[in-house]
Amino acid sequence: MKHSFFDKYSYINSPVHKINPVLKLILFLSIGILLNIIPFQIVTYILIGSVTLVITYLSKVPLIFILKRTLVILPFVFVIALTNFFSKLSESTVLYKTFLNAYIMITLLILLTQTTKFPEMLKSLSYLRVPKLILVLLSFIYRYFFILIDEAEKMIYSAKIRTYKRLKIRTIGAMIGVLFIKTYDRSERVYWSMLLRGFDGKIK
Amino acid sequence: MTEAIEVKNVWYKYPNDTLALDGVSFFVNKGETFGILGPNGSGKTTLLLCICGVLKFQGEIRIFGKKVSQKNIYELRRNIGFVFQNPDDQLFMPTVYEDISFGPRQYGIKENEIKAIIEDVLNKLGIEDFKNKSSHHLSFGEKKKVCIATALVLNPDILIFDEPTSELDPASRRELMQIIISLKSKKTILISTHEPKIAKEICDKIIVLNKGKVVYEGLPHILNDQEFLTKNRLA
Amino acid sequence: MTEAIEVKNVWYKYPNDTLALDGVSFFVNKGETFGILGPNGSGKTTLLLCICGVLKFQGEIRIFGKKVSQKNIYELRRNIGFVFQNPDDQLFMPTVYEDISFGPRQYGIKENEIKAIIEDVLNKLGIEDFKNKSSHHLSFGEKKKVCIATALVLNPDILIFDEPTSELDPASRRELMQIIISLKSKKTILISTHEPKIAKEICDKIIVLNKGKVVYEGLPHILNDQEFLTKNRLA
Amino acid sequence: MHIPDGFLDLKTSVVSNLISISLLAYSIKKLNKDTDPQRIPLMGVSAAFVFVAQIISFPVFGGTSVHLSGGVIISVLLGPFSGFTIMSSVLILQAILLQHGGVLSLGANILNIAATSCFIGYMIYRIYPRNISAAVSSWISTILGALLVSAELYFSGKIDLKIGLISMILAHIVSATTEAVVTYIILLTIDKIKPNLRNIPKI
Repeated sequence: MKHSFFDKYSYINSPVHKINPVLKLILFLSIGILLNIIPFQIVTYILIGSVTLVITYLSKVPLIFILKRTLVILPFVFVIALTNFFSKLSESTVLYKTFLNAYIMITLLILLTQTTKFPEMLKSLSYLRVPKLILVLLSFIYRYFFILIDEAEKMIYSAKIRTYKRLKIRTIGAMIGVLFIKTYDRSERVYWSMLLRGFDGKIK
Repeated sequence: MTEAIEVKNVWYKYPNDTLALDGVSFFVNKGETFGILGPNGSGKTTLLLCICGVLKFQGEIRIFGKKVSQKNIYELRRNIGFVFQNPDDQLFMPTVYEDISFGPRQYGIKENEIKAIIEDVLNKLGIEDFKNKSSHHLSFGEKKKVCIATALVLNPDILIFDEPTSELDPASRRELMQIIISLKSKKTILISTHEPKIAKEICDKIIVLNKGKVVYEGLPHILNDQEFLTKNRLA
Repeated sequence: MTEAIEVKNVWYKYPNDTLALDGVSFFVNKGETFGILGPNGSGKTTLLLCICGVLKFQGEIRIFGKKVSQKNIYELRRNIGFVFQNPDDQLFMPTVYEDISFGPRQYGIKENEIKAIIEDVLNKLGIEDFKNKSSHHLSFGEKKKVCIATALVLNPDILIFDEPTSELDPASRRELMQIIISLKSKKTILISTHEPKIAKEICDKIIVLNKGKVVYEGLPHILNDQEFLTKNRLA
Repeated sequence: MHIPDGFLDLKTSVVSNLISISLLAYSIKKLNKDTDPQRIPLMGVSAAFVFVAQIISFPVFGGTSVHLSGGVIISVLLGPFSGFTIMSSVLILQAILLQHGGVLSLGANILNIAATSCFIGYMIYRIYPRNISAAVSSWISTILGALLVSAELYFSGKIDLKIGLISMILAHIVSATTEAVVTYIILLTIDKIKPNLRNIPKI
């Protein structure tokens, strides 16, 4: 089965893709901090909002893809709206400001990751002194995610072919147990392959 | 009605938007042993999973005249036994017995009946000692037989084998082919493979898939045509 | 010294106490293409992993006269390129380039040298476009070629292929065999397989393993003996 | 459960990031002292395993589904520091690739999801190290995580503490229960098929 890559739009070309990923990451963090500090003013938000829109346009990442992914902030907006509705503690500007901040930040984060190839992202993280072990784990996830999801998916198909009901928690739980056993066996074979290429406990 | 499986203009797109099946149509008569040939990545497994209604395709598939849909999946799947290419993908329960009884239990068959059926199936395949073992500790060929048992246990009319001989040594391969041949007269069998030899040996009719399209449909005699095989990466 | 690999009375037990190798002895001359035949589960992969000192065996193995031990394993392995049966076990880095450079980096070779070697190896295998791709984007046959590149990059004298043709369709299999044949004159090659056909095609000498024991050692002509093949589950 | 960027104020972000970074630095130091080279690929593939296990959905009543978090299970199998490092890597990748959780809020998410299950959850499990305790500690650490989320949002001045706590706990009762049941089943399955996997050194 062929799954779409998480960073699938990072393989297209646009001016935003060409910006140094470290710079993009620093810009992203600065905007995040800035949005936290500045007081709530319509003008500032119109400005930052339009900059975000321009970057979105330049990046060629499809708008519908971005809109879908921004939905993850809604549950949190809901909890805050609930507070707003039931108690007089918070003012409505807190709700608006939080919503706008969150929306801008998630859009920028989508743009950041969809315009940077994952191997490049890893390089910038290592430039920013992220520990080697974390980088190794990140690259293993990136490499083996699709292989393990394939194994999991096939077990689910195999169960589905033998039933007409929704799978029980017990069945899926057992599958995850089996998946861990496969994970262990796989890690052993990967370890051998690393040994055979000179691995001595430290990845150089 | 003599058509066991009818596939009409079936399309399937992978999640990454590449086309896996590109308007596939064919039919399998009842009692036939039907081969789906094609190189790696031609869409064979995807097609088989669509036929069982596990993947959501566009187009129409009928099993014994009944359209495959989410509504009638209960009766349709009960009539299909599926043997995966890699047994490790198919077996997910702690013991062989639990794996084989998974299907019957889902369909509400009583425990003592299940026990009798499983004894019978295991006996026929000559693997009764495995019952309480974990399939994780069996050899590849043994696991494959357990998979066949999980497919046979509900006595379905249609059996589907995905690359049945892959990774098997010659002796185990021959043994497996014997099992399939012994089932030939009782079941409608669908086999996917990239080995023309196997198709020539047991298939009554074949289709050849290439990049998700049917490039040949008919008798297996085309598999003697070297030029055709080379063009479709089968030789 | 013309012996590239010498295996003397090697024993190996799996963690669950079953015997995988039961006093295996043989030798491979320098420049030879040597086949290890046997059915699934006969101990072929285990034997190959013992030769590289990955599994802790009992007995003695010598590589170019030097005894394999925990002390010198690091330098001995540098002279061995290993191609796993399943490429997904061998390729674990985010891009093909990083996967191939893993070995040279571990041995402290300089980045610009590594770059030149990799260009060269990829060119020879005709896969220079793969360099910045993730192996996830490649087909099974393409991944297999990348594995060969990871084995060739340190220019070892010994190459080991574990079931090189398993799961490949006929066209990809032929391509892979071509690559192995092109390396035959330059390297000592060790191939494990359950296909007598492959051994007949390229091996100068073979052993046949069955249940962890060597049941034949010599020229591959024995593989025309139907009775021998049947007895050892190779036909 | 993953807090996106924009919901926490600066002080809460800074404090939670500092705590998480110190915990992570300490864990990595512990792991680097370990001499078994096999731990690196084992942790690597296990991290992918957690990532996948979190995507598989479990049907619960009313046609909805919940997902596993996996912190307790991975710590029980590999040890708390390995578990914490794996969970943190998974959270980092989820933030930068899937936008589940943000970057400035990463520290808070590591605290809520990884620290609760890998450290507190593991400690509870160690009191009486049986499969059933792993289930109980999964339940407790999931609820604890929910409490932390509300506390962080409260300190950021976004919500009323009472309303936050009630809604967060209600929202997590089902997933905490599923987490507990599934953790138990996973351990049971491993014990039945390959019991020696329970002997991996716990670091």
